[in-house]
Amino acid sequence: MSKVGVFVCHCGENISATVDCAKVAETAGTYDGVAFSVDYKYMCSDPGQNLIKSAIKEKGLTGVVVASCSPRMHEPTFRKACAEAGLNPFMCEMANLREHCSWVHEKGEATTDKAIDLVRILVEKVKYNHSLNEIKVPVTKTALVIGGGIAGIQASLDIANTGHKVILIEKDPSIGGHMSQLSETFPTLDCSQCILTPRMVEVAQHPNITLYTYAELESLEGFIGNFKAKIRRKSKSIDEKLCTGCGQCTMKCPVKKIPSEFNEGLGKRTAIYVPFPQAVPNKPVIDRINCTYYIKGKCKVCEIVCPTGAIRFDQEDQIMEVEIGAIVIATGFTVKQPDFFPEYGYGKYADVITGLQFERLASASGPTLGEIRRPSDGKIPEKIVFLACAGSRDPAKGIPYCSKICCMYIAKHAMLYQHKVHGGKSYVFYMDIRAGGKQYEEFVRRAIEDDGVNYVRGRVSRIYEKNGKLIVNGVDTLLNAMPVEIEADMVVLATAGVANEGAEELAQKLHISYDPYKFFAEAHPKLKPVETNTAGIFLAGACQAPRDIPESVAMASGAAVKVASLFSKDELTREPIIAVVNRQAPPVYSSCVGCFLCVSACPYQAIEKEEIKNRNGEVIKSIAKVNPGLCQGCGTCVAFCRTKSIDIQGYTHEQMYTEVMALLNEY
Amino acid sequence: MVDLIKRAKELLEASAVKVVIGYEQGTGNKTRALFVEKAEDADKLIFDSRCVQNLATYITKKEVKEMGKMAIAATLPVMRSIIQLASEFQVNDSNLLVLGITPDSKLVEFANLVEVETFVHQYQIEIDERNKEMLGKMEKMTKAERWKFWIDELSPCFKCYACRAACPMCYCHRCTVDVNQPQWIPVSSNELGNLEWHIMRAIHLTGRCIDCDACYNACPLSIPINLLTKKMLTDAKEHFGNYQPSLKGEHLMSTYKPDDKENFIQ
Amino acid sequence: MAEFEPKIVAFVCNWCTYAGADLTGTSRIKYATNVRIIRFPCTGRIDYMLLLKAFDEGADGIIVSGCHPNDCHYTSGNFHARRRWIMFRSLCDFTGIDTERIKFSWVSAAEGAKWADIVNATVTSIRKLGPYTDYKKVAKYPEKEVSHG
Amino acid sequence: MNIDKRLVRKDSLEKLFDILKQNSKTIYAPFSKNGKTTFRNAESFSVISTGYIQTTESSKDIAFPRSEKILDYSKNKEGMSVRGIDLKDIPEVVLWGVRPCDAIGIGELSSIFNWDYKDEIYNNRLSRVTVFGFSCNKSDEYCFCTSVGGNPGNVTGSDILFTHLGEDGDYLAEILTEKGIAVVSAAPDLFVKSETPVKEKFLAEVPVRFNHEEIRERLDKFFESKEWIEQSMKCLGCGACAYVCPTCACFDIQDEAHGKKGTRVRCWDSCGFSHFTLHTSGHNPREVQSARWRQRIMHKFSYMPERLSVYGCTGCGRCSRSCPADMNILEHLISIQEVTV
Repeated sequence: MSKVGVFVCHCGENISATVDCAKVAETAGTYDGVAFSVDYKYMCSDPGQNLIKSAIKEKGLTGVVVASCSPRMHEPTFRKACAEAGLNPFMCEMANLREHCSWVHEKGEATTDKAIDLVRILVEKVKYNHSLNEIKVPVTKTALVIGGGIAGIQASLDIANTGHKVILIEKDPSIGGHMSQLSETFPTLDCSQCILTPRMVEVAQHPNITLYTYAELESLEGFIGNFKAKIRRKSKSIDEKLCTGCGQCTMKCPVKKIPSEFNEGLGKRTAIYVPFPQAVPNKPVIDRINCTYYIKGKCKVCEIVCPTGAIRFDQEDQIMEVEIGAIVIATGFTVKQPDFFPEYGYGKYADVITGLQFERLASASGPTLGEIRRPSDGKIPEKIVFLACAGSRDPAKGIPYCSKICCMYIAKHAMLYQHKVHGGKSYVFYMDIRAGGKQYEEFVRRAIEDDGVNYVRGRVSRIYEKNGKLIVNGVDTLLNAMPVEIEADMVVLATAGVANEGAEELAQKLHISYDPYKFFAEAHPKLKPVETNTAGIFLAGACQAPRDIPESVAMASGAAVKVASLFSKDELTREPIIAVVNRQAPPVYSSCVGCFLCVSACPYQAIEKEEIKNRNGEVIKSIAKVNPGLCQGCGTCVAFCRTKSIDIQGYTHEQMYTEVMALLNEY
Repeated sequence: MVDLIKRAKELLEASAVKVVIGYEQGTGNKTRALFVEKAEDADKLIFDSRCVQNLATYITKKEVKEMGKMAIAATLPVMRSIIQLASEFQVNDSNLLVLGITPDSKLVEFANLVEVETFVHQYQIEIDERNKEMLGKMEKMTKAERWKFWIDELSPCFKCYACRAACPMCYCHRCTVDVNQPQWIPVSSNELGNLEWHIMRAIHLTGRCIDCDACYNACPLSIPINLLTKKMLTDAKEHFGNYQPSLKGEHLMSTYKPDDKENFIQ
Repeated sequence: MAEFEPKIVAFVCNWCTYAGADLTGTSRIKYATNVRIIRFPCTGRIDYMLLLKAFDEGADGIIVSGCHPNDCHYTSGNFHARRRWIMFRSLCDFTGIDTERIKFSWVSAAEGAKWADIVNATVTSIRKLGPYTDYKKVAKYPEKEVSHG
Repeated sequence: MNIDKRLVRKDSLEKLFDILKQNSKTIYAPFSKNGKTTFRNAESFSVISTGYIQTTESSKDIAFPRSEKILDYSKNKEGMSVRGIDLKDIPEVVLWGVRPCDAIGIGELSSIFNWDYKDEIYNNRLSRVTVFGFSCNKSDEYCFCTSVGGNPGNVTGSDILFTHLGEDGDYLAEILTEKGIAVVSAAPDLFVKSETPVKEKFLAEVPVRFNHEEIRERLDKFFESKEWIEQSMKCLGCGACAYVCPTCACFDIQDEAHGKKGTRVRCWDSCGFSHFTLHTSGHNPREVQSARWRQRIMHKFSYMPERLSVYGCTGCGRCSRSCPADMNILEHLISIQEVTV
């Protein structure tokens, strides 16, 4: 006979404000097999947990139902409390009275009735719970880091420095990411490349890091500690071992007019190219879409000039399989591109540019060698306008969120402009200045007060060209929405930071979730900011939401610690919520008839064939068997099995059936 | 079927198989299964249009399997069943030899199940006109009429499970209806339990049923339960495209396509 | 007479809809009290027999909900579920079971508001349909009946 | 004993039906659907099926329903409260159109339900049934009543036995019991006292095919015979034979629980099912179909005569007609008689 304890939490007043907790506890106390029932202010507090622990010991409880918040919140807390009192943690269930009841309904009888029902469901379920033991699985102590921007670099270095192996893949020919494109960084105005390049080199030289550039994740199988990744190493069309990076090929390549990605289209590159001088690795790749040889079948100038014979026109993509134990995703973000702002004339007027393009103009390694010159005629702009929130915080554009980094980089841009163009006039149109962060507000004040940047609080409705000037029409909301018109020479849009194209596809490959904006979803917004919902996969940097450099680096280090702690043990324990095939005494052995249709239904290839043999070694019966290391506990096989021979621990047939019965009947 | 008798004798005399499963004249005007173990008994084998019982049902029976290697006189529906059973690992070339009977009553022997599959795939599974018409008629009924139709039809069902016993695909040793922890379907026969049992049966046969009508023919009360499986077959074809039993094991209901179409999920 | 309060059972997956319903709570969006959630690891785990059981035991309506296509925590559980739902729903319809009483939906962990909408819409529509007496009538042995007819 | 014989005009049957209905009797009569004939609550005379050789299902359902509630229970603070069915609620029923091989089965069934424990519910149901037997004037190759002690005009088990006197003829009514007399007194005008013809010449001819006493004796030594395997090889293991049989009485007791309330139900079961004898341990004393088939024959032709002094077979032939695999009991009994042990 079950002895169930029911613990109804008030959650301060979060639950008790709308639910009659005492009545819930009292009603639960009348059910068969409920040995103890109580309500309490804060069940998750120490005294609350002690209440549970002492009841387990004193009443000899065989099952516990905590009626409080979502199990997604506190299930581990209460399971741990049960375990500490000697009860198997899987004998603890939670009824979600807060998120699913008290917070979503008004105070009243119906709400309390619902709470009673929710408790009863779990009381009846827990009677069918079984003690379960955690599953131990080995850990492959190699991490895969996807993305070689600052977040990926930092994560790789941190993990590698704890003594574990790292495989870093980057889809572009060089690591460095967006940070390598930046001129100076806020709020210190130190040169971005000066602080980044040493890290890039360190990655390339680190004995624990294997770097694959021009490589992308093809597919992923397995689970925490035991992933198998297929990596596509895109053909670079060169033999990297032979290439010395001398640069002959890039100098002689006849195709010279390809817009440079690194320079955001403001500069040109060749078809065989190194993205930027400090690239790591500093070896070229052939851009097959633009290369004459691949288009017309002849040219091969690079092959002719290459002193080491490193060009390989027939090189194919390679798929390699690696075994890894954890993954850090650091794929970064992108900025909203053309035709998103028809009213601002981006793409139509050469001198309306994005913030990232301005970075290139301001960068000493950029197309203008650091001089601020407008793209159309190379003149130095005398009047420049910066538009904050170009796309961001604009629900009509589908981006209601704040891109977070723009306020700061606009202040930086304006400041850099003022430093470089003496006598120039700069204007910033903004909605609010969001400068939360160490020395950030001071930085913005400096731009306004020391460098004389004109901040106009208001939005710009339209930009058009007139007599070689860009007419910026806006309002100043601090002056009673007075119309403002500025004849500018150049306009910089602080375009919204958005998720990469293909982020969704990558998330699906990785089996992780993503938010409505396709940024990858963290497991918990506050307490698990670098974890994903898939164990063993972590997030770093702007793939999760727009982030600035210090945040990305902090996240990367955080993710690295998560990986390192995972790798600190040889085995890790997993929740035993997995499928099992029933076994019975001979001559039945199992009700499984061995049709193996479950094999094709399983998303994890976790079902195998087991042959039951007699003493002479003859096969009596073939039945399905679940590999506990591979099974993730989705239960797809369970609902599919015709003979109900597979069951899933924690969500068994009897448990789910009982929940339905308990919900609709009196007990 | 002189050819069949001759071949059965040869196989038994050569000990190539231990038993030949075919039809014999039964009582009334019925035909029935015959298990020939001795060559001299092969003369009892017959084949004509009355031979519609799906003999594939027997090849998963413990008692029959234990006789040794089987040869089976298999009409098209029987061959389809065999392919489906093979894809579910219930029979294989080592324990079964198929003596096919073509739709125009010719004997054709297959070296292996792959050949049987190729043969079977020449023909589409088509629902007969009478039942097609019935399905059309039912589609035009209101929901309430359909509910009444099925409660009326199924309430006489006394759960003798002849439908299950006659179906070659119902080879499970423990059917869900026999599971009592929990009791998914009431043991007793009542209107609702009967409906649930037949719904469950139809679901379990979706993508596996080859429309042989064995269930309907077996029902002592002639309840048109085959309409349920016919409906599933029709709808499955409509939603997921034509399918045939296949040794490749691409099972309709244990696989999916990311672009499966529906119009009811919000 | 008091308004008919339908009993509605929701079968939801742990990762999307359950979390979505959590978000509804966190966002303090109010909705009708008629729905009780039963948590499953994945929509792939949801057994159609349980849906029939729910009607059997007196539910007036059912909500089945999980992750959007491609968003399944287990990659493909919802795809499997979808295929089963297509066939199950068509069979229900064929046998005259009121499919209007089974609402299938995709609600992600980010769609707290959608969850509230689904619940409210279902409650409203089931209220209009009234109690599911057709099913209940045949669900149990009639009180007085002692002979089979 | 002198049987009261009356004549019922061919058009009086409908009047009799109506009078019984007016006296608020429930009438179960043969009803045809999907080409099969079963007993159903007949609302009007016109729905009653005629011309059937035998109904698909036997009429045992009237006293031994395929599923019946035995009691309701509910758990409460004090423990358990149980409410049995109220036997007074059992309706008075007329069972119309029963063939003699079915009527005789009622006695065989009753002997099982009164063997040691007197089954109150069964007996109460039966006591409220008036059996209108109808002699057979047609038979088919599945019939063998005469081989098991019956005949097409056998009066045993009927309260009134009607015999149709020729295609368009009147009916001979043999008033056999108190219940029969009660029917006559309810409609005395319809039962005409007159010279009655010999019914035998209107009855179907059913040849005797085997000697049931001999079968019984042979079965004593037949238990280990290979014949069982031979016979049962084509058996599919369904329960059709048992469920249409007038004398099969196996049942299962099930508690259908709904929270703290529940219903205890008695429902038919069949020895043909592989799970019938399956133990919890996994052991099955009747592991193969031949053992289950043997049980069916032994029970009817050996165990029942031994323990209850009645045979468990009335020769109605239903099981053979209904068998999806053409397991013909007559054929098998004959071969048991003929085969050398």
